[in-house]
Amino acid sequence: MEVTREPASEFRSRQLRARDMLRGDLEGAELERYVHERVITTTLDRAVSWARGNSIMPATFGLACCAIEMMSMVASRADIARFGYEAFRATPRQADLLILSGRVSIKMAPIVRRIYDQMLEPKWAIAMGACASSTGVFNNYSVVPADKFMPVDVHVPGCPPRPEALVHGVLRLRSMILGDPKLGWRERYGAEGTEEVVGPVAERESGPGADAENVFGPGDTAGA
Amino acid sequence: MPDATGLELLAQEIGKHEPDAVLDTIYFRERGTILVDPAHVRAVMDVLRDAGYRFLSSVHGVDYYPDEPRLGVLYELLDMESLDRLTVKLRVDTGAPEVDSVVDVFPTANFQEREIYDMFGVVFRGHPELRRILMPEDYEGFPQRRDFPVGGEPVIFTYNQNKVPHYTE
Amino acid sequence: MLRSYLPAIVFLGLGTLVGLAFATLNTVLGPSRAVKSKQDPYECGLPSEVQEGFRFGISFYLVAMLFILFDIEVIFLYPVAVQLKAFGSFALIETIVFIFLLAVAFVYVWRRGALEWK
Amino acid sequence: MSTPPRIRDRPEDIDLAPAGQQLEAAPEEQLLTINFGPVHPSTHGVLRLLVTLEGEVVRDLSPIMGYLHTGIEKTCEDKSYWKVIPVIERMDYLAYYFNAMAFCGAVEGLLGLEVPKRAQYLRVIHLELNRIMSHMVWLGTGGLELGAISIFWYAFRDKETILDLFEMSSGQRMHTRYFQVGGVIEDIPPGFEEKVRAFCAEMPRRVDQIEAILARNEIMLQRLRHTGVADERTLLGHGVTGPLLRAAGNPWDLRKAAPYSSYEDFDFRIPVGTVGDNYDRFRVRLAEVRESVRIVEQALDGLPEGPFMVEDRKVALPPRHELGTSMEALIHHFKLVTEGYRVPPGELYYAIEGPRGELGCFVRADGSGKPARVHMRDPSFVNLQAFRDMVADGYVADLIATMAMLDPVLGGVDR
Repeated sequence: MEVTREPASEFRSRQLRARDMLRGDLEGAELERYVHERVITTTLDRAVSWARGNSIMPATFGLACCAIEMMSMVASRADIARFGYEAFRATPRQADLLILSGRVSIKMAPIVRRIYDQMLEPKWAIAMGACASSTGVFNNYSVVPADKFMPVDVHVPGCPPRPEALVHGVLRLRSMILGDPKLGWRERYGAEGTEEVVGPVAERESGPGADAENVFGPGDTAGA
Repeated sequence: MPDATGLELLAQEIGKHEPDAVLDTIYFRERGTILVDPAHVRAVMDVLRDAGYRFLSSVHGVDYYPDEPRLGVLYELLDMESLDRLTVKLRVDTGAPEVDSVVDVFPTANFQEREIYDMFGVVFRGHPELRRILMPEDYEGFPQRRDFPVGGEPVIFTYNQNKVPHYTE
Repeated sequence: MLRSYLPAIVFLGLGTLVGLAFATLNTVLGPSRAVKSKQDPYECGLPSEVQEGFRFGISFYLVAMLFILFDIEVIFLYPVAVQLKAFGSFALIETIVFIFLLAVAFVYVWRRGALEWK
Repeated sequence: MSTPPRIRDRPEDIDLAPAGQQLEAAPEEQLLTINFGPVHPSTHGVLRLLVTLEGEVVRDLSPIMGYLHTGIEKTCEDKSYWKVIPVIERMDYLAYYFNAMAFCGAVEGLLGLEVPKRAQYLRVIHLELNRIMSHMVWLGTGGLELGAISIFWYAFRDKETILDLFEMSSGQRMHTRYFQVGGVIEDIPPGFEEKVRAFCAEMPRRVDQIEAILARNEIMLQRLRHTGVADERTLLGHGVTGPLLRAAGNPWDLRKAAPYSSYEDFDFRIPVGTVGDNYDRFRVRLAEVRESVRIVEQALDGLPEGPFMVEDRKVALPPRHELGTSMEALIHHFKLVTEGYRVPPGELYYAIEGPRGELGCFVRADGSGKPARVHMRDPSFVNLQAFRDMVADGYVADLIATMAMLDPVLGGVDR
């Protein structure tokens, strides 16, 4: 999902037109087009996703060292309140962003998945740090990367990533929400039809996930 | 730290109470270690506790993989008055990893013995609730033994791994 | 006669309208997918074993009752406090009697030990 | 069907006892066993407490851990000695310099290395700054639990200054891998001393500010005094060390009892509490921050000149400029970089004073380039055993206050 960025020239011309409009010397068809551009084109969807993108409530979900950097992201220096994200909710019912800050062990993975399921739609997930994105420094029997058990929208690299890096990750998520307001994560990742259908591959009907067969045999990853 | 002679005196004193408890004494880097027969560890702990080592700072397990008996349990004792540290070591075989628990003498050993059971499989007789503490309750195998694979993800960086069969073997 | 009540009715209408809007807007705009684990009660990430018919202790109800009792008392004081000068000294005496009556109730509750948590 | 007996008529049914006793006589109330689970704002990470409640009173509690078990000790057995340090630092993620110091101390003991004086002083400066940072994070999150939300911003403001100092001296904010077996990696850059002195001049005023806000605060006094009390005997029985034990009156501090890394050159006092309740723990930690500032100042004043790394080429990388000229330096460099140094067989337990108590590192070397066993004796893991005695028969609110003052770091507990 590529974030489209406006060419600089077009941005410059918009600025000039806004200045003319403010000075009041924009009339006739020019003024008509200007108003049309501003007011009419915002569909309800874009307005709602604008509101949703700017007021995401992360769930307090500190796992390990990245949680300390997540806390200093909320603190005064790299302040996330500038973008409306500082209301950390304790219960998954009121949160719509799950920041996986730290290493997820095999004992914790089912709990993280249950928290993610108990969050209300629309919900997003950020895998913060190398341990959540891949197993990072600890490639051993007890650490599970986040993508193995839940859909992750933004991976923030670093061990632990600086608070500014996490703020950048959150802003990329915001521009993603503004740009593509598809809400369910299955629509976002073309995973319709992969609802937990138990049974061998042949029975599943030909959805996008139908041909996904598990590369690792049972016991291949030795407990990962 | 008990110097070499102090260590020998301590070993003899234990010998008086428990005749064949002390198997060996090692003095390495100004640090004394007493190798104890697993059957007598409870009694030796009582003797050392009366001798002033009233604080047990750490209990940890070691897997001496190549040489038998394989599993070792180490008790780090500390005498707060005379600032002495002493290590009591015992070696147990994986066939019958049975040791008496010292929880009633030193309550601090509760969680640490559970961790040794969880990671090495040494069963502590008399422990109030000997179950797994760090791994999930239904996990098979003792992860920190030397023959347990480190595990982890076989990292594959090709995007068409299911098209090229047997890539992962 | 109706004219003088118009502001109150409009205010009531607007109030219910905004209230209803907040209640229904979520279900209208937001997507809803009933996943099984979303229905479960949230107990810090674990499946909760608390049975349905769990009876809370009596002390909770006791504290709740006392709170309601003295909270309503304060609510009655607000209209008086707002228009004290208009009512004059009559309202002052009336309020003192009102507070005294409830003070008697408070002392009774206090002496019976219902304020200490069991 | 006989008419039911009229309750009012029988005198024994009317009970005039004060309401308080009546409740006692109430039938055995239903005990609620509930998970104070891994995902809870006040458990400082992923600690799960299985709490049995009777109304508001905590009857029984059993901590369940392992939700952050990362198999660090198993991973260390698979790494060569100098690669173990980054893995070990991520264990107790609030005291990363202490983890590295414990491991380096153990390996230096096995190798019989003598760390140069300047390296010891640099280590002391970074250890004490890290202790202040760890106490500031405890203060910030502990304040959140007790409702003092704004304390979080006060405490994290000072934490950011310390992380800037770490970034200046070692290149990264957390898990800096600044300590190395035999000394430190890099000498401190010019200008670092002035910044640390400025911080040391400012920090006592910040602690005064925090104490002015919290120490006399009525809510804080109500929540912390005489709650979570634990006497010295049970604490010693449970193996508790650190600020919890010192708050109960026992001045046991490894920096004074068994001075390591030239702590004997500095004079500092050990704050000790009297009652052993949460308020004592709170004041002991704040006083420790002041003492650490004094240590850092003395260490800066007495910072000796000389090498920051041991001269022994078997362990220390030779400086870059020597590689061009001398053949031995090139061979040493090659040996160290490809395979790392080998430690003669032996076992050693090396204990230092971490921010939460005695942090010990047991290293067993089997002569190869990789440690055969690394075990970290973590203070939080042991201190959690005394948690049940502190909160039994107390209120749930005191459970949260005691957990805030216990300051467990789950990375160290689950290793």
